[in-house]
Amino acid sequence: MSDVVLATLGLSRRFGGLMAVSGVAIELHRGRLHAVLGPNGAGKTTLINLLSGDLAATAGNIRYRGEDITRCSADRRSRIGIGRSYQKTNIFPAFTAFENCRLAAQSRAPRPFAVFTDAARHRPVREAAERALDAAGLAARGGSVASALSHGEQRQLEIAMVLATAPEVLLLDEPLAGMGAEEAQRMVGLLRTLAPKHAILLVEHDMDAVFAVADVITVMVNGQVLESGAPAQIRASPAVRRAYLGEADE
Amino acid sequence: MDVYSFFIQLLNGLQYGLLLFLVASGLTLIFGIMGIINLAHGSFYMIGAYMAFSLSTLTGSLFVAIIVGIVLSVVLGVALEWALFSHLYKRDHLEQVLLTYGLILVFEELRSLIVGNDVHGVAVPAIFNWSVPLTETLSYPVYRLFMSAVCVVLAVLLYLLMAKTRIGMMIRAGSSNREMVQSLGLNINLVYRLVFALGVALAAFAGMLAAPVSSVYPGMGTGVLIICFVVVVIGGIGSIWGALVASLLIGLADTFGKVLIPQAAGVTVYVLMAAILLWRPEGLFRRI
Amino acid sequence: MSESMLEARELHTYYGASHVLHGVNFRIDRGQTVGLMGRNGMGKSTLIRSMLGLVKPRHGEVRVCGTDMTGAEPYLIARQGIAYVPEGRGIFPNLTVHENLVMAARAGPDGRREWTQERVLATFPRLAERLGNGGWQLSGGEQQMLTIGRALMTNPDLLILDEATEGLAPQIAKEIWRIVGEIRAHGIATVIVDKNYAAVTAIANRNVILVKGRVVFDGDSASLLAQPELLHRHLGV
Amino acid sequence: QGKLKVGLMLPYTGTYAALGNAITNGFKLAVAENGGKVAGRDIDYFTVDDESDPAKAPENANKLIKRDQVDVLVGTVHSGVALAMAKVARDNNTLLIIPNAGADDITGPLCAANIFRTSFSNSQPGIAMGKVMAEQKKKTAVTLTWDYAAGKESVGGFKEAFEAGGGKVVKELFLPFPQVEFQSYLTEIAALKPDVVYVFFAGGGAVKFVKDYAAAGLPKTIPLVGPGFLTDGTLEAQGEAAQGLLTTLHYGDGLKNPKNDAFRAAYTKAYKIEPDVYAVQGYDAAQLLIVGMNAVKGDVSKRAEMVKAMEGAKLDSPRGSLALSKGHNPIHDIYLRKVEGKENKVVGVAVKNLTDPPRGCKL
Amino acid sequence: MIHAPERQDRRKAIALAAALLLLALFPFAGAAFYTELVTKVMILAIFALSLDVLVGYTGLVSFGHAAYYGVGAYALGLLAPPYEAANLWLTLPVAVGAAALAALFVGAFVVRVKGIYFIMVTLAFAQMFYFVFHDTRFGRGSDGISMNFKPVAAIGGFTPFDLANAVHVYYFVFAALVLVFVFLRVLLRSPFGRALQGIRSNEHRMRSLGYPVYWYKLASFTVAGALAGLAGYLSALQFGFVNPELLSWHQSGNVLLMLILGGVGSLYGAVAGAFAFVALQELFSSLTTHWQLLLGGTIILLVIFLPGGLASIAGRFKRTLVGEPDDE
Ligand SMILES: Nc1ncnc2c1ncn2[C@@H]1O[C@H](COP(=O)(O)OP(=O)(O)OP(=O)(O)O)[C@@H](O)[C@H]1O
Ligand SMILES: Nc1ncnc2c1ncn2[C@@H]1O[C@H](COP(=O)(O)OP(=O)(O)OP(=O)(O)O)[C@@H](O)[C@H]1O
Ligand SMILES: [Mg+2]
Ligand SMILES: [Mg+2]
Repeated sequence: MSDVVLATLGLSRRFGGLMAVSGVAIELHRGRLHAVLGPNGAGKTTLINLLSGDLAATAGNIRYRGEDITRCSADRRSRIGIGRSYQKTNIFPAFTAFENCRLAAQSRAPRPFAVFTDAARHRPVREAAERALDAAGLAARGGSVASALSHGEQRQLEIAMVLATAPEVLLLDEPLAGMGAEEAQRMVGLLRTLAPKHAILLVEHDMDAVFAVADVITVMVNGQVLESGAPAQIRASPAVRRAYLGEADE
Repeated sequence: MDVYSFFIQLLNGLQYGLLLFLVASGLTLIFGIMGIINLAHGSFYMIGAYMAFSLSTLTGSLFVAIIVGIVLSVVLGVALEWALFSHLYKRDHLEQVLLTYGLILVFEELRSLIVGNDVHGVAVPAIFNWSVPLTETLSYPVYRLFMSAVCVVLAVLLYLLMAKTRIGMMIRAGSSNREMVQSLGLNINLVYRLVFALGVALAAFAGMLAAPVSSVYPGMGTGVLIICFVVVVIGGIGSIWGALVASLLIGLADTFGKVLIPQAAGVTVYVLMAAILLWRPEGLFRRI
Repeated sequence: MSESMLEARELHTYYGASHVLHGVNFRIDRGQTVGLMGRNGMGKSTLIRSMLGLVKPRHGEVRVCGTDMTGAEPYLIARQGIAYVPEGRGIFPNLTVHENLVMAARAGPDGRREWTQERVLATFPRLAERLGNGGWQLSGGEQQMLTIGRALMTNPDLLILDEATEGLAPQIAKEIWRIVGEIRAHGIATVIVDKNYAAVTAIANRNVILVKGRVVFDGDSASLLAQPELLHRHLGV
Repeated sequence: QGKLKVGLMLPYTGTYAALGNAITNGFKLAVAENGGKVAGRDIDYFTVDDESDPAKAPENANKLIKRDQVDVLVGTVHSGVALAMAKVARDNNTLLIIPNAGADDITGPLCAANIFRTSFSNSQPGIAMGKVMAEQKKKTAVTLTWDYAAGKESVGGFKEAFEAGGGKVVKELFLPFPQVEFQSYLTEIAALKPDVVYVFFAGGGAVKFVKDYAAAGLPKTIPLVGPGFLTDGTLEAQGEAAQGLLTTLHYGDGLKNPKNDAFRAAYTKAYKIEPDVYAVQGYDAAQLLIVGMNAVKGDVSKRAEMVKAMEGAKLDSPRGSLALSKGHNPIHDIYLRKVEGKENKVVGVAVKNLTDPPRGCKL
Repeated sequence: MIHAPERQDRRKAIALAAALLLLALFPFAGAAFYTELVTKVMILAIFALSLDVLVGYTGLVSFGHAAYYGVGAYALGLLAPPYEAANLWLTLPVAVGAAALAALFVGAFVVRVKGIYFIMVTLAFAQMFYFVFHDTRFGRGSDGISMNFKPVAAIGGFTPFDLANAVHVYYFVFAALVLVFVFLRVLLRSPFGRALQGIRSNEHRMRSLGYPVYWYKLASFTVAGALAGLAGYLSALQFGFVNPELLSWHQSGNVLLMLILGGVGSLYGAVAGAFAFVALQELFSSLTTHWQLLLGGTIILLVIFLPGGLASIAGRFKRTLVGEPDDE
């Protein structure tokens, strides 16, 4: 299939005696939003860390557009188009929200090592940053220092920064966590508009949101894939209900 | 080198290493566990040594001097923490470096104002004032062996304190999130004050214990500080065991370096350090 | 008449130059469950932190169990029997799970020891499996469980949950709501900040809505649910 | 003629502060004995604390020469600082009198018409001790010192004289300055079993070495000797361990001559403490200056005449007689001293009128 | 309100021009000693600027920066032939290059670690260099090297200025300071400079945004080392003497002190800090021989009560006069 952007095979990560991720095979397609569900500690974040290069795999491989990137560094992966957000907010606390995004966008500028130009003058970078802020609903707070944003606003900024790097693959680790109901809705809308042109991997515990946007759902338990399929199939699966959604769920 | 000298040199190295450990353990306690960089640690060592001198002249007994000295250094530690260091927990390392750098200057000058710049000796307590003959020419002072034993005992106690007691947990928790410790209803300020005082007391104790063999002289604190830095760097910050292993390594490297490659004796420990960092950038052990 | 556990009177809090709380009055009585709601950045966490002494309010008064404790050290306030689960988790990454729990263990103000390590581990079996692991090695949800478990270990009279279900799987989130119900039965008060307003209103006696640092609603769940336009206007649902 | 500007560049803080003070006291005592004036001119002192830091030396010397425009510069203790001072003094052609620093080079290759020394050169005590040990029929020796110029020069002097007298230095040990962890060297010395050990240490290092040496039980079989600095000002701290040590220096306790008796009485009266060798050196620095000034009647611009008078000076020093060599270095008796109680008792003259060979001096 | 920053900018520009003019005319005041003193201060300012790149902009608190200063100085000391003058245009690039190389070597180790550990490792490596010069034959030992001749600035047969002349040295150093300042100013505003500041704030996120953090930090460490080497070279040139104390940790401590005096993370601050530091030193040492006590006490008070350095005084003053600005 030509639209597979990122694919893993037998991907595993061991922490001492614990297989946090074990033998996971997953495919991300352009234009498809792929949600990963699972109980706490199932290995979802670890999976994202493996894909983004924050952690090295102990076994298995990762292919990005046909190229093996299993041994690539995190920064290289980001440069070739794999962007991620963090479950635990990870921003530049001392900078303004805008500068956070500007730095993110700058990493895509043609010459990030450029030494003799004024960074603030670079139009395309500035515009990319503004677009990202706007998309995440933070346009009004661009001038605020990030550490002075409330928890929920910081979560929004977290997403804005990924957007600013204009990645092809988006790995989103609980983007809705900490956001209020309205912001969450807005984010769902954003995901919908992004989905057609990107390959998105979404880890989220907000079931309403997941079932509203996901094209494919994979459920992980104890590091392994329990089941994978269309939302309807997952919702109906007894194994998934038992392991994750809870017996009494609607 | 014949086997005999080899073993004596080995003993020299271990004994020197253990003394280093005594100073470095207090350093790693304050640095790694409380998260404060304290350059004045060497000054506490120096203060300890001068206390051993003044108090033992006054009281006539090193042991009495040590007991009084420990009390005084705890008081000093509490006072310093209250007046200065308690302002530093939220600041960045740069300011900690500078404040403690300022303290070094102050302590060094005060020392010169109060006790002058003379070199002093401290008598070895009578019960330890003898030597075990090793060869027909060389004998080994028993006091040095006693010092080593004290160091080993302290190492074990410190480890137990940090790793096994609730106080130890609180200290470590405080270095990562003071606010949260407070929210749990624990008085972290008090704990930190005491731990800081403990660190000061450890350094001063090392100074007092070492005073009879090292004698007491201006600038003795900085020399010790630097080598203890290397100990902590090699051992990994915040690790008591790391400090112990690194101290012994340095003691041995220094001793054998002087004998085997005298031309580069000053740099052997640094070469050792670079080699270890190349292999393990964060030191041999990290944290307890 | 019910006795006040924690109370804020006319609280004004600033962060540097920015004025975040504008004269907030807030009160929670012994045994009550109160939901605190509002959009992102409205001052919910600031209110909580001001009451707990973690931020110093510039004007106003904080009363704990009836005594004025404005500006008191946070640990003194906590010792009155208040446990806090902060937003964004506040575990000690350099301590193991076991140590995180043990160091918090404390009898309640009345000498109660209902929550022990065994009970916490029984409630969150996932933690039992990770007991010897360092805090930094836990998954997000596991950290959240640990924070809640640790708060319970202090056997509080008042539990403050700031976004405590963030990152928890639906099953576990449900477990949290069950625990809140259960401890309420034992007379323990709770303040809940959570984006799942349905779950909050279902369990809370009272709800308070904050908008830009001002209280715009304070009443019971029934009257809140009876005013959907309020919910829509202030919470966006 | 206005006041004579004298720049005192000496250590007033740090390890050598006591030495700096003693030198200053000695200098001022000599001036006071001369009626508080030099060749009829009052004196304006400019003092700078050199902190024994060679890195700051050029700047400090400049401060005195360029800012304060002193007529004569006096200093200092630390050899490194003195070398830097000598350089600045040469560049500016300022008269410099060195009251302590012993670096051989100052009166060797770096000697100059305007640079004088009233103390000693590092190799002098070493030469004297080497000669004494050779005379005592010691066959082998081991030397140990810090790896820096003063130590190497002292050991060099010892080796030269000892080997000239028929002995043999079997091993020269060095350790980095200012390390004081000696244990491995003691082990080494015990293994080599020489007839005598010559060491150069000062201050804290000297105290620690002497004590460690005694604690290792070595003095029983291998006597320890050294230059006077090994036991000067450190006996209090060394205590028992130092008893009986032989050292060589140009001064000592119990030295009997009328000048010394008068000097000691005056010094004790003026400063309420006993003088030491450093006070003597400071005293002689002033004496030398007075000789030069008197020869030109206080007119410092007559430099050549002044230098000539100073070169020819025969000073009546508390140490005995003091003359200057071609390189402007002292020619004086070196005494053999023995530690008795808290004193470095003079037990004899090791070498009379010792002048070290003026290597490399083109004066 | 809108115009405030512009007005501030204008005021800054005027102050800067005045300072430049003052420095440019200073030697004409004719006080030889003070000309040399200011030369020294300007050298220290270059040194402080170089460290600010690390501490203020990259967030790497190096406590061993004197090592590169010393390497630069020693490069001249070791290269200078004993009986003739060295050539400036040959030795200067070698000195800067040697310092850069030393920084590159150390940086390769140390930029992998963070926080307190970084501080300690940089110090330990600086001590290693210290002992290389202090204890080995190569470094000629603890007594240092004194150079008999100042380097000459001859290009072919033409000698544009005379480095034996203190006033010429002054202008040479002045030019170097201005060049370094402008260079850093441009550098730190460039995308590269911004990236360094990002690393200071959150290194991990920089990496996941696609920045090769290690290389950025290493580049920063090397540039800072090279500039420190330049300062060291100039100091050796001015005084004609080098010794291991140039690399001592006191030197590293002093330059950190200059930074905090002037305010970390501002190029003006670094320069002002160097002036303030020397002024304090001169002032205190003229008051008492125990001036280190005063200096130490000042440092302590400064850290506790004036965390932003001297630069923050104006702001504080304004705040106490006008009160906290309210956003309402
Ligand atoms: N440390 C701080 N410094 C400055 N301003 C802050 C700080 N923390 C929060 N603020 C500001 O105070 C306001 C209230 O923040 P608070 O964290 O109380 O909001 P919240 O209601 O808890 O929001 P959320 O639901 O996003 O957690 C926000 O506008 C935020 O930007
Ligand atoms: N560095 C580590 N060392 C040891 N164990 C780890 C480490 N990181 C994660 N783990 C463990 O691996 C398991 C999977 O963690 P992961 O963070 O991937 O879970 P998750 O699916 O994201 O859960 P959550 O929904 O709670 O965020 C957990 O049990 C966690 O404790
Ligand atoms: Mg996760
Ligand atoms: Mg909040």
